[in-house]
Amino acid sequence: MVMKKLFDHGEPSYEQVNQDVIKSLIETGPKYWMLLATTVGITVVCFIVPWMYQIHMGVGVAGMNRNAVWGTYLSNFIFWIGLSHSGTLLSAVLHITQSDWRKSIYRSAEAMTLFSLMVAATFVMVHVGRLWFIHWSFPIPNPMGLWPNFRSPIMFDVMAITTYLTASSIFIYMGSVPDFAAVRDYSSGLRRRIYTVLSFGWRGTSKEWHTLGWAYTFFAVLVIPLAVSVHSIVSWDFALSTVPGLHQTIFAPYFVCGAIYSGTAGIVTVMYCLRRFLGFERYIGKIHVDYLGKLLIALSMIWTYINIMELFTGWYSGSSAEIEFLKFRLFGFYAPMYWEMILFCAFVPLLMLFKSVRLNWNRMLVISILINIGMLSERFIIVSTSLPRKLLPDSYGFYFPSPAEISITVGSFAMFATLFLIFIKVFPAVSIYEVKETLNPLRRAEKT
Amino acid sequence: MLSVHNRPPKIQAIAKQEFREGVRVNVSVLEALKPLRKSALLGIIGIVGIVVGLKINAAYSTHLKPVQPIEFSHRIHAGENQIECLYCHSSADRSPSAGVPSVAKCVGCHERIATVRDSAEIAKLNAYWQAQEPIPWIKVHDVPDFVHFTHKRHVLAGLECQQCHGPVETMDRIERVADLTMPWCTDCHTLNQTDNGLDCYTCHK
Amino acid sequence: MSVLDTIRKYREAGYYKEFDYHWGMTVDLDRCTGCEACVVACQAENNLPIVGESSFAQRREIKWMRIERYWEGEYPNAKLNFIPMFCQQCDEAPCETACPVFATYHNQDGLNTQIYNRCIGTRTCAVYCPYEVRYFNWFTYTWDEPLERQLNPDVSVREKGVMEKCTFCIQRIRQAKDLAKDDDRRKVRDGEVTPACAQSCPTEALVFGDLNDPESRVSKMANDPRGYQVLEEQNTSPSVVYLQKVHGDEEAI
Amino acid sequence: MDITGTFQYEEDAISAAQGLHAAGIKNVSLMSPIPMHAAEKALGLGKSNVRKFTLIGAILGGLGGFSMCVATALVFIMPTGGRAIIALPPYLLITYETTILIGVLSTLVGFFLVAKLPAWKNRPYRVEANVNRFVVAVESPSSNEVKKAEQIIRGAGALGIEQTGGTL
Repeated sequence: MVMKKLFDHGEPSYEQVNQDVIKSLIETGPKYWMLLATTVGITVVCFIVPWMYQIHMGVGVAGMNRNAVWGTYLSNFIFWIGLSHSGTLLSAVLHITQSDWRKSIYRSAEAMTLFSLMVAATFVMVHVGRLWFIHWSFPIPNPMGLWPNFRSPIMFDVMAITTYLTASSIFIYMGSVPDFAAVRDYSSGLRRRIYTVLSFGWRGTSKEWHTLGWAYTFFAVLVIPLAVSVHSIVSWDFALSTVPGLHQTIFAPYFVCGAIYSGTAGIVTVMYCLRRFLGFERYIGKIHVDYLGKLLIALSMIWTYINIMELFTGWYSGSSAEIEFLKFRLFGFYAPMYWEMILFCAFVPLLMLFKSVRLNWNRMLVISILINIGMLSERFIIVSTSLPRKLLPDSYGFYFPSPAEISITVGSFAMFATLFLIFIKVFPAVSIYEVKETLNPLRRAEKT
Repeated sequence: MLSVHNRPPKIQAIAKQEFREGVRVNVSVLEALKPLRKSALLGIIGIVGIVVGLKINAAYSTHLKPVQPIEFSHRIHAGENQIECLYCHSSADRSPSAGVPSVAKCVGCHERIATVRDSAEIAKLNAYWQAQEPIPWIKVHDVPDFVHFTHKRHVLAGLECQQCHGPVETMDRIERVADLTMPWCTDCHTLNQTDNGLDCYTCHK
Repeated sequence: MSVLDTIRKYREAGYYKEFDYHWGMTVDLDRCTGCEACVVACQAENNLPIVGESSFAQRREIKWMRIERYWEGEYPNAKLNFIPMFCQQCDEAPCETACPVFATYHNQDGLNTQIYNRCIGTRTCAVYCPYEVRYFNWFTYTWDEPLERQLNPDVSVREKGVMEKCTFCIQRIRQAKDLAKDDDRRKVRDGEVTPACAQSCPTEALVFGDLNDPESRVSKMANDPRGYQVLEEQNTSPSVVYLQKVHGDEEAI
Repeated sequence: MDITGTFQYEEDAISAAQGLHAAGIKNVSLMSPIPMHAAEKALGLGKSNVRKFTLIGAILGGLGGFSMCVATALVFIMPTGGRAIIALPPYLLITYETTILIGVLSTLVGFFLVAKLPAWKNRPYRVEANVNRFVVAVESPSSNEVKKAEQIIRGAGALGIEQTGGTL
């Protein structure tokens, strides 16, 4: 197999990998703290405060009404769940297929999975009317002796997201254990104690490596079908209803594809930040942006195809309700948003066909952000153009997000940023041992 | 260029001191947790304390056995004097609520019973009678507002009052013996194969 | 074996046919004048909150029963049709499958129940309902000073975050069954129970009763050739039958 | 007392570990900064027992998930939307998720048990092993094994040998 060059600026030494990665972890400047304080501040002001107000007053604080009982909270929930899918793709699928280029970026991709899932789970809590009874939807012993309804699509969601959250946190943690040991060896005092506990006293014996390798492969094998099932299940929340525009068999692949699409774009954004602000230029280079770009083009084409098919099915059905809904989506109030989504998700990614775009980090950053703006709108459009055009014309309505919803949406991004900023100071953001695996092996035969 | 770390590289120093000289690193997790021993112990003591405290609180709580405005004794009335439950709680077989007797009903008897007419508790009763005010009894068996419970159906079905209210005729002060939770209701409905007994709308409203 | 039998009994959509009742209603659209007396009666009977002007303008009204208006034709020859819309108590209700906590399910009387205090407010049922007759409590609504005294003690007052909907006045059905039991009757007689809307309808457009009983007034009405069900193609098999309006005589009049 | 030897090259470390095994010395561990597939082969580490944990966990999870659904449906029989009380399609979805959930959790338990982690007691270790050196360690050898072990390690081309006392 012809290997592309993994490192743009020459191969680092083993020692240098340790130092570069751990440096990003333990050397914290004032700008980091300022950034963290800002994101925490935005989270509190834009997310926590409106949420508390909403819990106090009722969900009426949001802009939803009788015709559109689902709104931005749910569309954001799907968006964040979607964003979580690429991490699994990079870490699990590419682990099984033994791609070397994934090794320097998969840790942050996994972190993205974990944190966007956390944000998504928070959105479920923001969405429900009576947060204080949300434990009734968990299969746990309770004083009523009544367990949840496992025939409900919402319960599939509860089970899938809990499983995904558990599995992906174990997945990222297990992969980091050897690196926690490396941080332990490079630190002293309290930090050494903490990392001794976090690394379980990892020494890197052959037995440990062997067991980790096997366990990691099993995690990967278990997580891949899980990830596919999670977003399929999320799509069935919609597809099992009878609402025109939601009641579609194509929804599961549509959502899974869209999820991986927006997630991969999200990874490009995160990679850009890691390169620029943590100094990982040496480890994240041309090959990554090139491959991710190609992946994005492929995904964008699948996405476009499914999107066209979705409209076609509605139109071909000839059902007056479907056609009314299509008119509203394509030419109604939210039409500009719809066409913006088509522009950003179907046409802008085609620019990446040019090598000059694909290999330029700045251009890729812009494209990846545009794709995610498009995907955010896609989720919003799915909810807000379908529900107000249901089956009875008398109940045609309209939905526009309230200030509280917009603020909580903004706050969710700050929450994600906060979690990620904490992550880069706790976890080695680039996997130390997997990067070393791609370097020249320490063998006599190849050295001399 | 904005960089989150602009301090001199600490990592070099660490590498020189601790890595180069091959300093032994402790890999034992217990060892690393040692400084936490005191706080862990305190935490365990705290949790145990809270649990024990809650138990003690529950044991001595008057929530299930409130002090009533008048020390009315069911033991004397229903036990020793064998007054029928339905004599005072007269609407139990006719209406959803069993009914609390009016002050007039109490006074009606106590006017004529010479032995107890002068006791302190009867004086309280008389005070309410004089003031023409109802006695503010504290409800012991209180089901939530969303529950539709009717005494009538249960009494007519042949249930003894004691089955839910406990041995009232032995209690000086009324105490709640059943926990009034949903399984408490549904278990009985299942056991007795009641008509639509497990339909939510039988009890919920 | 008995467990399997029990399960089998509940398998079919119309399983309650072996039970005592299958409550249903017919709506004679030819008789409906759109006076909305039923809406007001429902409001009074079931402790429906008064949401206030601004909430109403935001389409957050809570009316378990509404009169839908549909115009037919262009201006000089326009015809106005009223369709009273309330919970259709579907046998195969899409909303029931949606609830994660069993707050809504199908009971033996063929009623689509909503247990308010079990609801956690995911609002999925309202999305799944094709008739859009489920109403959400966006806030905790209160009643002004004297109004709270008219609240019905047999119906609970719902707090914020709870879904609610028409129950066919379950409290009246419960009371009728109670009285029937007092008389040592197994079944409620036809006409002994009437929901608030049917009771208040001045033209008797709404008829309520037991569809299991072929002799009941509602069964006879439901077999009328004019009968149809709203959104039949959704296969929800509603318990409400609408009787078509008869057009054609307007010019003669 | 433990003996640790540091090596620059993978082959040397592996041959040292093999030599120690051949000499019948127990408690030998070979530490490396990256997983060494050659060493795993040389030390005879075949298929890991972790897979058994995964399989058993997944099967138990699947069975448990399905029986949880069935039991829940039977405790209170609540028909919804005309669906069967024991409705296979939705229950199989739940089964799918619990299979994975319990499978992952038991793999985690399997990892800890097979790799003998967390290390509650201290074990011989050198920080170089996590950077760019290979370390062969003999944990508390008996007094007559010490010499032999040192000889084998040195013979394999160790950069340095260290004796460290006690278990601390």
